[in-house]
Amino acid sequence: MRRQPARSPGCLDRHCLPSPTGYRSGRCGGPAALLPLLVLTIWALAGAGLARAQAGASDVSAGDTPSDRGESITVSWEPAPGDRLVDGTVTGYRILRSRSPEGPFEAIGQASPGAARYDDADVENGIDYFYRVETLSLEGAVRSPVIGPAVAQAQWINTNQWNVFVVLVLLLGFNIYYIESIRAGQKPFIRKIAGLEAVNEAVGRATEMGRPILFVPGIQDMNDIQTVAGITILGHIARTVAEYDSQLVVPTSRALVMTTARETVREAYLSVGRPDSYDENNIYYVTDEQFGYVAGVNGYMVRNKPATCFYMGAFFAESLILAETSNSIGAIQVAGTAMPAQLPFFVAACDYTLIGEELFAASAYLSGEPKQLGSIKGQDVGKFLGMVSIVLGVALLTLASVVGWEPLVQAAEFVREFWSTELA
Amino acid sequence: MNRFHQIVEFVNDLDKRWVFLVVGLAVVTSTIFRLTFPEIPTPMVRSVYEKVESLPEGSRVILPFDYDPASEPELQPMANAFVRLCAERNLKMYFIALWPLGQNMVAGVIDDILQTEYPHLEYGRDYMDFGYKSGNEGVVAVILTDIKKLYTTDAHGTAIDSIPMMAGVRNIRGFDLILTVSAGYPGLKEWIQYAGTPGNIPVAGGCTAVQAPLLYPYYPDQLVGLMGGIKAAAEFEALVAEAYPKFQEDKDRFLTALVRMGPQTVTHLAIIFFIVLGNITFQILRRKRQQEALKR
Amino acid sequence: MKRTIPLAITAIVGAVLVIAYFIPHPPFDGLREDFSIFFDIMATFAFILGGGNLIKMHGNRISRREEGWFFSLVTIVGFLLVLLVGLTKFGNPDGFRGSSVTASGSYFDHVYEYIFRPCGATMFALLAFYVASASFRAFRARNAEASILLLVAFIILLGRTFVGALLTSWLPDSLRFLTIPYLAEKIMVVLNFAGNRAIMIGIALGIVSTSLKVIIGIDRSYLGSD
Amino acid sequence: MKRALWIIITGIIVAVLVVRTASGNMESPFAGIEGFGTWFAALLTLAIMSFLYDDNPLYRFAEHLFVGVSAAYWMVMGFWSTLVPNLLGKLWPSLTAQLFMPGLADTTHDPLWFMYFIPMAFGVLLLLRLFPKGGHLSRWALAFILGTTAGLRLIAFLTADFMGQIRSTLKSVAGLTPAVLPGGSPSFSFETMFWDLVAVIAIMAALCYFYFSKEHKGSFGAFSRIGIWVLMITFGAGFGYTVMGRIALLVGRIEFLLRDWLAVI
Repeated sequence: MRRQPARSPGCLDRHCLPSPTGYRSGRCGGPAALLPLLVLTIWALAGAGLARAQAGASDVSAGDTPSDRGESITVSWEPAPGDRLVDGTVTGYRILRSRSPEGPFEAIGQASPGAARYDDADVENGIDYFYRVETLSLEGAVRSPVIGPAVAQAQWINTNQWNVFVVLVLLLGFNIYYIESIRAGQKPFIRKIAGLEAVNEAVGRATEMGRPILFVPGIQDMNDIQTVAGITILGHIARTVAEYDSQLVVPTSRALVMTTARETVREAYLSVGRPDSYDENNIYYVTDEQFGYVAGVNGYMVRNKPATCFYMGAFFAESLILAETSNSIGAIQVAGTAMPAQLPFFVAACDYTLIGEELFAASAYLSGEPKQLGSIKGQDVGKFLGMVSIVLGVALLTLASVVGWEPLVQAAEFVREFWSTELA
Repeated sequence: MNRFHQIVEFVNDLDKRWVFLVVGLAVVTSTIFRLTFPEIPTPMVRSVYEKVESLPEGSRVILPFDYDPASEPELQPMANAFVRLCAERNLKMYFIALWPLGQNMVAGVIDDILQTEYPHLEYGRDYMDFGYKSGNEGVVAVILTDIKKLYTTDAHGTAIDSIPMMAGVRNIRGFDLILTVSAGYPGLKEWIQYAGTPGNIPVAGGCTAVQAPLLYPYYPDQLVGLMGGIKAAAEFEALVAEAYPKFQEDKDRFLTALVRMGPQTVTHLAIIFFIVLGNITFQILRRKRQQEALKR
Repeated sequence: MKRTIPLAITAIVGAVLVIAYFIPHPPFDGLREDFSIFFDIMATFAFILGGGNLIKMHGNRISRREEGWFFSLVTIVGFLLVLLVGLTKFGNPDGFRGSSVTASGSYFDHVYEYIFRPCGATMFALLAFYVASASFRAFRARNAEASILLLVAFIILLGRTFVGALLTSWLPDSLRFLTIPYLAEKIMVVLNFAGNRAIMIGIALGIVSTSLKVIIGIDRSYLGSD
Repeated sequence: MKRALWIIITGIIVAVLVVRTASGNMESPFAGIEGFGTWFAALLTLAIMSFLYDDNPLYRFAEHLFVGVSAAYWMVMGFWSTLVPNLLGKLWPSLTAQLFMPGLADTTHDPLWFMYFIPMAFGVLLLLRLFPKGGHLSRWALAFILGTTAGLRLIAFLTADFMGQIRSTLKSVAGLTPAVLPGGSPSFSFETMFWDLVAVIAIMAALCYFYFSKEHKGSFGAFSRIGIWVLMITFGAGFGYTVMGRIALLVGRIEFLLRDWLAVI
């Protein structure tokens, strides 16, 4: 897919084109009410012939692009009468700019037919600029009067993102509320998660067999939250292992993960009072290369035959290579990842799989700290919010598309806009 | 425990290495022998083919090539097949590109296919290239009414008026088919919206496998047929090869998509075979276990 | 005390980066990008820890003459040679300062072309074998869920070959919705999409909650003990 | 017996290779770096594939070589593509240009260049764990990293995945395709409506499966059961669909062996 040059991403592509398949957006300055108007205009002009289409863009204005770091001025206009879907004559709009109202004006960019706005991102803050919009059509070019001065400046608050802020505050609020309520002594109900129960069982089995336990924390670095969740689960497994006094081996694909895993496992051994059993050589770095890492871990598996393999973190194509190799040595396998593309392979090849969100729930559950359970409850409230929005939004949109009653259409459009996050 | 159940038991827990061996042999042999299979065209592919076949000799077809080298592996086979079929049918081909690099793709098929394989076809009489013009769907909307307002020359700078096959052509309204190869925006969708439907011109074409689902809703009302990715290209090649047997002689040249599907198909069938096998043995053993449990 | 400072660092950095999303004014506007780069830089520092550990581990095996010590020698020699060739841009066509380390024709490029790439690509290609063995083993109708998994995978696999179309091509057009190509398409486009969407929404919520726990200092197992 | 068989097979393969090379049908391993490289790459390819049978010294060699080489490879890349341009180049641009990158045109400081002392300081702290007493200081570096990760990912997933995915789900399920031309009337399709509705229900059911703090019993339990089925369909489809790409990778390797090395196709 190609992004069109000289258009503000997101906004124009999605909303401001008089697209036959979408409504016009309220946010980009073209209220939904304009669509019928546009249709009327086209009807009216259809009979008038091409002579009338000579007129160019009207109502041209220019001003600072809101909610940005400055260095951008937005030029907007009403599309020319000849700018329409069928038998259109307009081929585009050329934007001209000058530092003085007298000119000289130089062309700085072009917008497609159907566009009603152009963001000039090649300006400095605090300087006066003047603009003209030249409508290019098959009948020739028409220039608008000079508009200006316009000045770009930086803002402190991005008001375009108010909806993200609302959702953020809601989610964080619920999370903190439930964490605090557990701290105050409430006990939440958490349903059974199959993969979770298997963790202790799998550790026990390895101990009985006297064979090592392999923990693979994924192949991503500490900048992936999945790795963080995986390491938290590693902490729990390490505590159990330390109690049983069996061997835990953690090969990592990133040096930082190795470092963090060592801290976590050492802490776990310490917390059950067995600091002497901890051997940092069992947590080692292999290589950053995805398939080099897999080659190394595969080699470890077939030579040392661990009884249990955990995969907790971010995985890519290596998921199935690891799972099939470890299956061939008869190991019990528990996987957990939030990589949607790899879940099918873990589900097919492993004994237990923590699916997506379950990985994070498990990390909270196994952390051993009751208050972390509050975050699971917080996640659920988020889901509830999402589900309600989906039902409400789909119902509104469906009704609106059938009935077409304007307030309904606008309400539906509002729900949809509320969940839109593309930067305008 | 009879012999039959022993065999079933063995197959049920078949060593992985047998599976590996079968997959390996499947890929190696089908790669060496360039195996191809009788692809069964899906209705959407068949209707593209039948539409082109049904056009009388000399019909005007506009071929927008809206893709670039990034999607070449997926789209080139179908672009080649389109051009070959049009050349075989003696249709007049008008190439055009809404993507800047699309005109390189057009130049590619003109060099590699039309000039090499069909030297009797003449530029300007049998085919021509408008080249690339910026403006996306704007270009489409304009040439629907008046080509010469936007194009005074072709891609090589020759005046439109001096090109024989442009004589009497004012816009693309009178064309018989829009046959696109498209990798995104602008592409097939824009040709439907801004030319096909308003101008009542049949639109058919191909796109990448990922995009195909987004375009399905236009079929069959506004879109004659749609081809998604390399598999559809293989089906199309199969149809063409059936009608024009000479294409079967040099598979590597004419049937690239079919050849690429060869190892894929064999291995898929091998995997399907193993799944079926595993389930048969699994059911037999399960029944046996149930019977034994009843006896006890 | 030993824990307070790290917890404060995490909280401040995390909170500032969240808030920076809503502030377009410099210096906050580029902060999130800057900190991504900071992470990369620190990860590069960590290479010293990783590489040091690699040498230490394999060096130990060699010095103790453990089983397979020869292979450890291969690792160390390969590691040091490539490090040397890469850091000095040994054999680069335009010398040390002239060209990129991966310039074609350089020794580093040869290492990539003749060792790194074939090994990586072959490991990746092993997946073709493993999808087959996993299908054979896992796709069995054990219970309702496994049967659905099996059935869907079967339809999709069939739909990717000519056999899928062949099997149901005799159906009249009015029963088009039963043909394998049609089913395969709807499964992919409607249900696969829907399932993945639900998974992604869940994951996003999990990540929001986990990040929050890290920022407010509840999830801190990485901090070790006092 | 088994051993003899292996020796015979290996002998035959070697003989064929020697004959083919000597007769000029395939490139000699002594024909410059390219010939040697191709042979080496081909043998590594075979060595790794031999793992499918079982672990063996050939695989072990390839594995250990790959681990060592690739670890160094990424370190070198990290040095040249991150450390030099993004740290040294920001802090001491003219010196960096002189030493490493004469191509660096702009040798002036960025306005906020001193910020880059932050990752350097924390990077050094990280290395302090190499010294017995520096362990706890290196935790400051980990704390910085965890804070960065949490701050960046929280917003990224909230907007792109949570809000973005909900936004994409919000569609009319009336089965109406808007008219192409303004003023025209929309067309209705039962099929579209049916599948749009199925999609919404499937998403809701799958989301219910992920609901943790409510017991999955009664009608809620039944609905979340449908959610499990949706997930199973998703996984089955994902698995089946990916197979093709994996085979393409193997075909790529086989073609390398047969064409670039053995030159038989």
